[in-house]
Amino acid sequence: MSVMLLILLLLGAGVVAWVSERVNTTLPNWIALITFVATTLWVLVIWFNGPDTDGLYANLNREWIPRFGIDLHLRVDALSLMLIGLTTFLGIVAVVSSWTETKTRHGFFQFNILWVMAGVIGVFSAFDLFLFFFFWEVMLIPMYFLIAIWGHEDKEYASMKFFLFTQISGLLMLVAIVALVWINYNISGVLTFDYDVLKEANLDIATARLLMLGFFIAFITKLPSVPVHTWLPDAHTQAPTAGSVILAGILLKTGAYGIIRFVVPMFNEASKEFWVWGMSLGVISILYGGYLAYSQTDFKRLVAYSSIAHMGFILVGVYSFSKLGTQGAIITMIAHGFSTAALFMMAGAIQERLHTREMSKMGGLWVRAPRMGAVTMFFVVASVGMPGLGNFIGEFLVLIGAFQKSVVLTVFAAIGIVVAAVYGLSLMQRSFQGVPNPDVPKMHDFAFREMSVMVLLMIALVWVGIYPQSLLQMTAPLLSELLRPTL
Amino acid sequence: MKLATMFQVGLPYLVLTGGLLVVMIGVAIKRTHAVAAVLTIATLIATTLSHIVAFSALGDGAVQITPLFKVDGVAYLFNILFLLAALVVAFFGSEFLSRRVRFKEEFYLLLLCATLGSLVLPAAVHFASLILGVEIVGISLYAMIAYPEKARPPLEAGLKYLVLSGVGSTALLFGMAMIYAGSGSMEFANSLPSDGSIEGQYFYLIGNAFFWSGIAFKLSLVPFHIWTPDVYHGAPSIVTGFLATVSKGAVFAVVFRYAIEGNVLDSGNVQFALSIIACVSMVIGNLLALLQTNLKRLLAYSSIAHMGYLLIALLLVESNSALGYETVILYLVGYFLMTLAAFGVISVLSMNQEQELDSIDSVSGLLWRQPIAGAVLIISAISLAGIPLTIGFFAKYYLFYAGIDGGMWTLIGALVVGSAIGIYYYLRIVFTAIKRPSDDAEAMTGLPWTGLGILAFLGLCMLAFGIYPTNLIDLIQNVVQASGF
Amino acid sequence: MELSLYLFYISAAVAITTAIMAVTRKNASHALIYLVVTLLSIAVIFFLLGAPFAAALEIVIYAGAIVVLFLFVVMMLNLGRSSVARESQWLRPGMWVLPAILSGVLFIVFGYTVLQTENSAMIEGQVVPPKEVGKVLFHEYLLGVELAGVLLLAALVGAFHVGRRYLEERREN
Amino acid sequence: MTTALSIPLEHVFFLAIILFLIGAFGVLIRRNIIFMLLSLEIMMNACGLAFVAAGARWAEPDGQIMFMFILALAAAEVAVALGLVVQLARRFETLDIDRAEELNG
Amino acid sequence: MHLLWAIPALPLAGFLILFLTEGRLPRSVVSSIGAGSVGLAALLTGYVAWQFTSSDSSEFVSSSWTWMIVGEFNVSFRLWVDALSLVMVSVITGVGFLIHWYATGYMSEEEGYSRFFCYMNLFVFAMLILVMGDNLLLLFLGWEGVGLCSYLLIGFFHKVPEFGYAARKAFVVTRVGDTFLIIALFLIFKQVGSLQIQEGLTFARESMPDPATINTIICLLLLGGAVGKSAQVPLQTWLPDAMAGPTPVSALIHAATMVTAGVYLIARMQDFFMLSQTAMLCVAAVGLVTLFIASFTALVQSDIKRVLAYSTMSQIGYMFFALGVGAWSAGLFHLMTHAFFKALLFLASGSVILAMHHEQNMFKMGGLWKKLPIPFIAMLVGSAALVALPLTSGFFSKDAILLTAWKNSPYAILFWTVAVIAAFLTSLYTVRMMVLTFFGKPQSEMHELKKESLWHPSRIRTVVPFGLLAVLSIAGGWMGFEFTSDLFGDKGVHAEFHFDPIALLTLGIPFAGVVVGYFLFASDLVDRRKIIKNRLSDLLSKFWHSGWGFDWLYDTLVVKPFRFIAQTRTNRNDIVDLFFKLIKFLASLFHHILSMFQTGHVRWYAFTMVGGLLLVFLAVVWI
Repeated sequence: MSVMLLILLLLGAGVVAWVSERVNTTLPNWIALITFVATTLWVLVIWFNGPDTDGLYANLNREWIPRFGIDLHLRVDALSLMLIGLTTFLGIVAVVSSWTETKTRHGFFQFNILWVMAGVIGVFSAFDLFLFFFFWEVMLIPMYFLIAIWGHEDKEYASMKFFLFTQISGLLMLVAIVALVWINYNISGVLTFDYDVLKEANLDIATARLLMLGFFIAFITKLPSVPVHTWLPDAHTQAPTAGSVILAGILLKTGAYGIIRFVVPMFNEASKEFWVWGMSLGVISILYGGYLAYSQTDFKRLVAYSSIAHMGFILVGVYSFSKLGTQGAIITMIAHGFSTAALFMMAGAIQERLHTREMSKMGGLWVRAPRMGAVTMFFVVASVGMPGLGNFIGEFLVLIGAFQKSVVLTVFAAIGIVVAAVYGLSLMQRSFQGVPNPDVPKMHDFAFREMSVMVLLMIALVWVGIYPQSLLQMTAPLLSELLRPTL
Repeated sequence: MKLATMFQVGLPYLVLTGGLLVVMIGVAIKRTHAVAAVLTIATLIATTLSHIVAFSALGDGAVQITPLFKVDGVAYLFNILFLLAALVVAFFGSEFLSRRVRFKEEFYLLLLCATLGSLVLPAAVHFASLILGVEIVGISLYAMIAYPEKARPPLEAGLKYLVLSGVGSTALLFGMAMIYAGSGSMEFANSLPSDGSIEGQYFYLIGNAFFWSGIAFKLSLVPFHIWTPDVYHGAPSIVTGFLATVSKGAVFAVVFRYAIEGNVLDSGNVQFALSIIACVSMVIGNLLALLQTNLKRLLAYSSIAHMGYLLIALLLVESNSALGYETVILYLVGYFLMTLAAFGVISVLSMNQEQELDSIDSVSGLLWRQPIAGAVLIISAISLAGIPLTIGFFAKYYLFYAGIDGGMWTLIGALVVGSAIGIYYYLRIVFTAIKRPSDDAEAMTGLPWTGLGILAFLGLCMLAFGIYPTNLIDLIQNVVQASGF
Repeated sequence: MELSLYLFYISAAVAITTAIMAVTRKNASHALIYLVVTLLSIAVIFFLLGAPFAAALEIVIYAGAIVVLFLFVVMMLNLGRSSVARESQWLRPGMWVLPAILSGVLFIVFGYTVLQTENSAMIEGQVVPPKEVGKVLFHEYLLGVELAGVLLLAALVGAFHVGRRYLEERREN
Repeated sequence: MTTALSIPLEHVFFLAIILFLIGAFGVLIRRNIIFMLLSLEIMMNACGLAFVAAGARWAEPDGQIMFMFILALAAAEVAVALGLVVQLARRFETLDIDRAEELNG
Repeated sequence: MHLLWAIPALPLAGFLILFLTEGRLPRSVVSSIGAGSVGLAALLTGYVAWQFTSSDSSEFVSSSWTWMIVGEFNVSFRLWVDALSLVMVSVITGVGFLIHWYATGYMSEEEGYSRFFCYMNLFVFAMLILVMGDNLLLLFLGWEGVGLCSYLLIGFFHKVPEFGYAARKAFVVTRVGDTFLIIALFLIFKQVGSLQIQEGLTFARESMPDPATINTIICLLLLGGAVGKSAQVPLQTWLPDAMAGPTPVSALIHAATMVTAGVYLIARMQDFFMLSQTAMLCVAAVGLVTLFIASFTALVQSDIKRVLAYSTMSQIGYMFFALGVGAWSAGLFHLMTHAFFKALLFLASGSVILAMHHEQNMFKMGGLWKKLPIPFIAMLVGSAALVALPLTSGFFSKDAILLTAWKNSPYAILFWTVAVIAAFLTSLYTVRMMVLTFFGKPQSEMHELKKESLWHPSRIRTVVPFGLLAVLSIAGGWMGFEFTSDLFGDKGVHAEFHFDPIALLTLGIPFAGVVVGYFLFASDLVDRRKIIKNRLSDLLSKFWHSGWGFDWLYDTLVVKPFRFIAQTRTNRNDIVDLFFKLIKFLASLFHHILSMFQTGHVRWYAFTMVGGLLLVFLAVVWI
């Protein structure tokens, strides 16, 4: 029940924020901020209260459309809870990062942010396939609005591309879902979209392969992985800061979540056959994403491509079919959420100050804004995979898990670590180091508002980096369920 | 069957016909727009309400009234749908007429005639009633399309529709004649050749070729789609709304009946041809709409695609007629809502204009200039694209379910491709509507509140059914089952 | 027997010829006259097929009413010599080719298909008298008749509205 | 009643389709709207002929009844059509249907 | 109760304080935190070392929290110290503290004073973790951490783009090595099922499958990691460029501690290496090749710090060589002594450089011994140790290596010869450096020295580190390598010093080098111009100067192609996107084609309908 309330709270707050625009233009910001802080605290309370005997933190199961056996089935287990926590926390980041960025329609802006988050929480907690798909699509609409209304110069192209990619791949998933349900109905005579039932559906392997592909394509598009990644750089670049933060921090994770939650457990046999493709795609993403990241001259684009590379690790981890790999993928999700959100926030802050994202127009910013420099350095180093920070844990676990499966692919993936260093440091060099660009106007450094969020993110990353066990032990009981029989 | 029951069952038709006469007499006595409008709306409401009586008289099963009609719950569902659509058209039409047209009253007569024609079709089980229903709708529409006095586009559209529809009708008629010649009966149920086998029954087959060509014209399916954009474009938006919804829906209702009772789809040939038509319609319709800049034309092209989608439901009747009916009714409910809303927006915006504001640029920044209309336009576009939170999603879901149930994988492939293209242009509408309005764009003021109110209602319906369609689905399922499918 | 068969083929030939003439004439009045001949020959065929009532209606309503309506309009619009000249300009052979080919192909396909029919059906030529037609019409097809009435009503209202504009404007000018 | 004619059904339908195609041909080649409508009438007649022939094949009155409905249909259509033609002549000052091509794309 | 955990915690605390205060503390406070934390750590190390020697246990352990447990995979934040680690810890904290102390003066006039110590403390912390971690993952944490600090400190003067480039080069090149290391970790985990170092060693000793190909691969991968970090061939190219950092950094990171991490790694994983002859040979060969190449290169450098850098490379080459031939204790011994004298050399050269107004070119110095007596003496001591003059620390360690090589290596004569030649070259370039810097005529103006300025060589914070390091450089060897030989028990080999020809030769080589060097560079007996003009020597000197062309090779083979492809226009726009652009193009093309049918002409419309009729006819009837 509590998760439904959480979603409703966000939805309601969205409406309130929209309406409150008429009273005062900063009021929506405050409402959104307070809501996210409150929800984060709420999640923490749930977290510390611990799971019930079934390992669940919340569970709600009501009929929705009995005609098709569709239920309003929201369930929060450890994995969901972690991602929900990430969502609400990044909600704070998103709101703060765009505190002064929007010049118009503040209310509607916050409305969209709150609604995206509501949708995402739905995605993370839906245990009915139809409901999952419903949320999956719903969260895109406010996201689309965020990009299309408050985006930068190329927003039409970018928002359209984003929407088309995710929608079209979503259609494939819808077909797969319906086909799965129908087949299960024909076999067992029970028409239901329930995750637990469908997981046990007795599919023959050829069907399972096809259905898995439907899910898989949708999820890797969202993840994104090469070759369906091309929406991401555009969308990230054009989105307003909050949009980029949400997009990179959370929306990409829904793809990863989908693979972990649905593709692997539901089509276990087929996925296991598929491992070499999955891992290869991951490796290609790592290398190609890293490589393209280096080619970029646009700060945000670079970070965007680096996201592709990082998400590649998730694929590698999941398709290694090992506890290590899966845990690594989960940690990567969390850590990448923190580090990339921070980098996008940084990009937004720079753009707000310099009105450009082009790194050739930056250079030597450290002198003007040492705090921003230090913070950027921290997060660049994190995303480069420095041990002691969250990303490393994820990548290491992924690689060590993958190594048991395929040495060659793991070696290639490990090369990605070198590539990460190349682009990460080049980002740092081109923006913050070097000779101060004389054309750059005076820019003010981070103040309390931005810094406080950054510090939170840093603490979070360090926490994941040095005490990942706190997360690992939560998800550990789930692994056997997620990875299914043979382990 | 007792005559009393028959009258009860046929009550909606009687009420509507009576209302038509009342309105005509009213107009004849004194030409007053308000009176005509109120009478029309009252008639439509009364007809809708009369279905309650009719439903209770009907009970389960179906009532055959002369060889021409068979009334059952499904027919009533269609009827109610058409009536509500007509009601919306009447509301919008009254605004439109009062502001932009000199002679107003005949419109209501035509609207009622057309509605009557459309009510005939869902119950029709005979070629005679089929052609009569189709033509009543058609003839009324010719005049409705060309209704405004001075503008040239409506006239052009009316003539084009008339000529081409004439060709289509003749094909339809010729096809019926050949089927009749081949099978010996014009009742749907007996329209298969007497020995039951279609092999070598060339009269029957040719007849079906002509028949379905005519139907395809009425439904504007590829390759008979080509008239659609011109007529949609030229006609007053609200008439276009009626044309796009009720006339299409009614034809669909009747061919459904024909396909089920006549077992047409037992013929692999017909099924094959229809599948091809469906695929091509989905893809070509959407492609044609892709870069279209005129909203009405865009919606016209998209309607081609939507009709193509609906053929999936039609093709399903051979194996699972109940699901096919459910699909088509739910889809039509959604399609009616979103199409009426879209054309309603154009109509409402054009109220104070000489020319219809149908270019996509004219809705630029609409959400900010006229929030209600803008929001409804956005919802309707999203719904047409089949994205959740709107009824369009459930409609599309039903199609997928139906397609998978029938194992029509090619069609599903085309549906996916078509929807994919569709998302692009629907989203273009959305994007235009949420764009920051240019500085010289004037605020939209003086728009009729009734129009906006109805728009808001339609928008809310789309959302409400998009979030909680359970009752609607249950209703449809119950009625379909009760009707014995 | 023989005679009626010949009569059928002759009427058919006449119908086809005059139909072609009607379609290709430049002068509208001439074309309408050819059309009347077509209708008359079709009426003969109706009669031969055992449908005297239909034959009568064909003459009375089609030739008698509808074509006359056409003629009215032709005269009202004053399609005189100038329009004939314009028509001859429009009707260049180049325009005929594609439609002719298309129609030809359709005919060939149709003909070929129909001739495939095994044990082809015969029209035995039983006459269905008007009385029988009337019985069925006002019994089984009663509602159809009602609907035809609505159809005509719609046409009436529509034609009235569309045509009235013309009259109104004429008055204004 | 005496039997009037004994003839293969196909022959009558050949005539019907020929008339139908002549009508269609007329619609395709004529630019003058009056001729177009005239061609449509020929097509309608073809349909009527087909119905009457089909009725005769089964020796039923239904074919003739359908012919009567077609008649009503044709009348109704012509009535509205001619009204529109008059309008066309007025607005576009021509009967050339090709001039009415403002709606395209 | 030992305070093991506090040793790394102190520098960490220093780092955190400096990081969080964002440079707002006064410089005096910064210096006391920065240097003080390391100093305290050094004291603590002494205390722990005393505890260690006086206790019976051969290991000290300090557990804290669990890092991660996934299935069988289990690592913790657990510090584990044995004698080997303790030596390393002592060197790190001891030498580290002296360099920090020195740096408080050296950096006093630079911007970012606080940032400097912040990084330095972080470095010390990471380095301590590297040597104290009980599992390979913790070692890897330190390993990467020191790499990061190296990067940060090389690029400390971030306004100069070249420094930034050098920093990135250092990071990326060592990362290549790190990748080998991490793959080695994976392999070890796969073999052993654990990343605990001790478990791994036990496994290697007891249950490594025979023919141990896997083991060889593991060793080679570990070697790869070590090679990157320790700037050995073929990943040595970053070290000379790394001299862009402030001189204390070069002293601490790129001479005394970090670059020897590779040596530590191999020594730590001794049991693995012992099983594989191939791997041992590779280690020796790598060391030898580096030693050889770097010595020649050092001979022709003009930048004083680059000379020292190449010298560092070659000395680490000695250590690798030692490990490779099984002289574990000698190698470690050399690591320690090298840390003393190389730190001293760097610090002294730093003073010189500052005095010369940031001039590093030796040809522009000259005759400085009078003006800078303290650095001169310091440098002299350091040089003596470097060339291994008897009784200096370097003598003991290097001699031990050479003798072991003679006695114990598989290709004794070849190995020994090369090593001796390199030793000779070492003397040669050291003499050249001293001559060019301190003797002869002054070539340029010196920086105006102020007695008051903090970095003045005579100030106590400069003199004390000099003095202490100088003492260590000389006396550090007296305890003999018996000290380090304890570390490995009886596993290593070491040769006793006997008066035999080989030993004498080994003893004499440095002197020969010094004498030849004197004649070559200082006296007028040899016409240097003539040698320079000789085409062959010119070519050779250019070749050597460029570090044997490795930079050029990598540049051509890797860097340039990568950049070329990366920066072409099409690729910035993502080649995969072209596919989707094509789809978009096709869709709009079809749209336009289909739109052409919508002419608005009724007759054409009717035509399409009749055509459609034909098509449907065909579809229904004939298909």
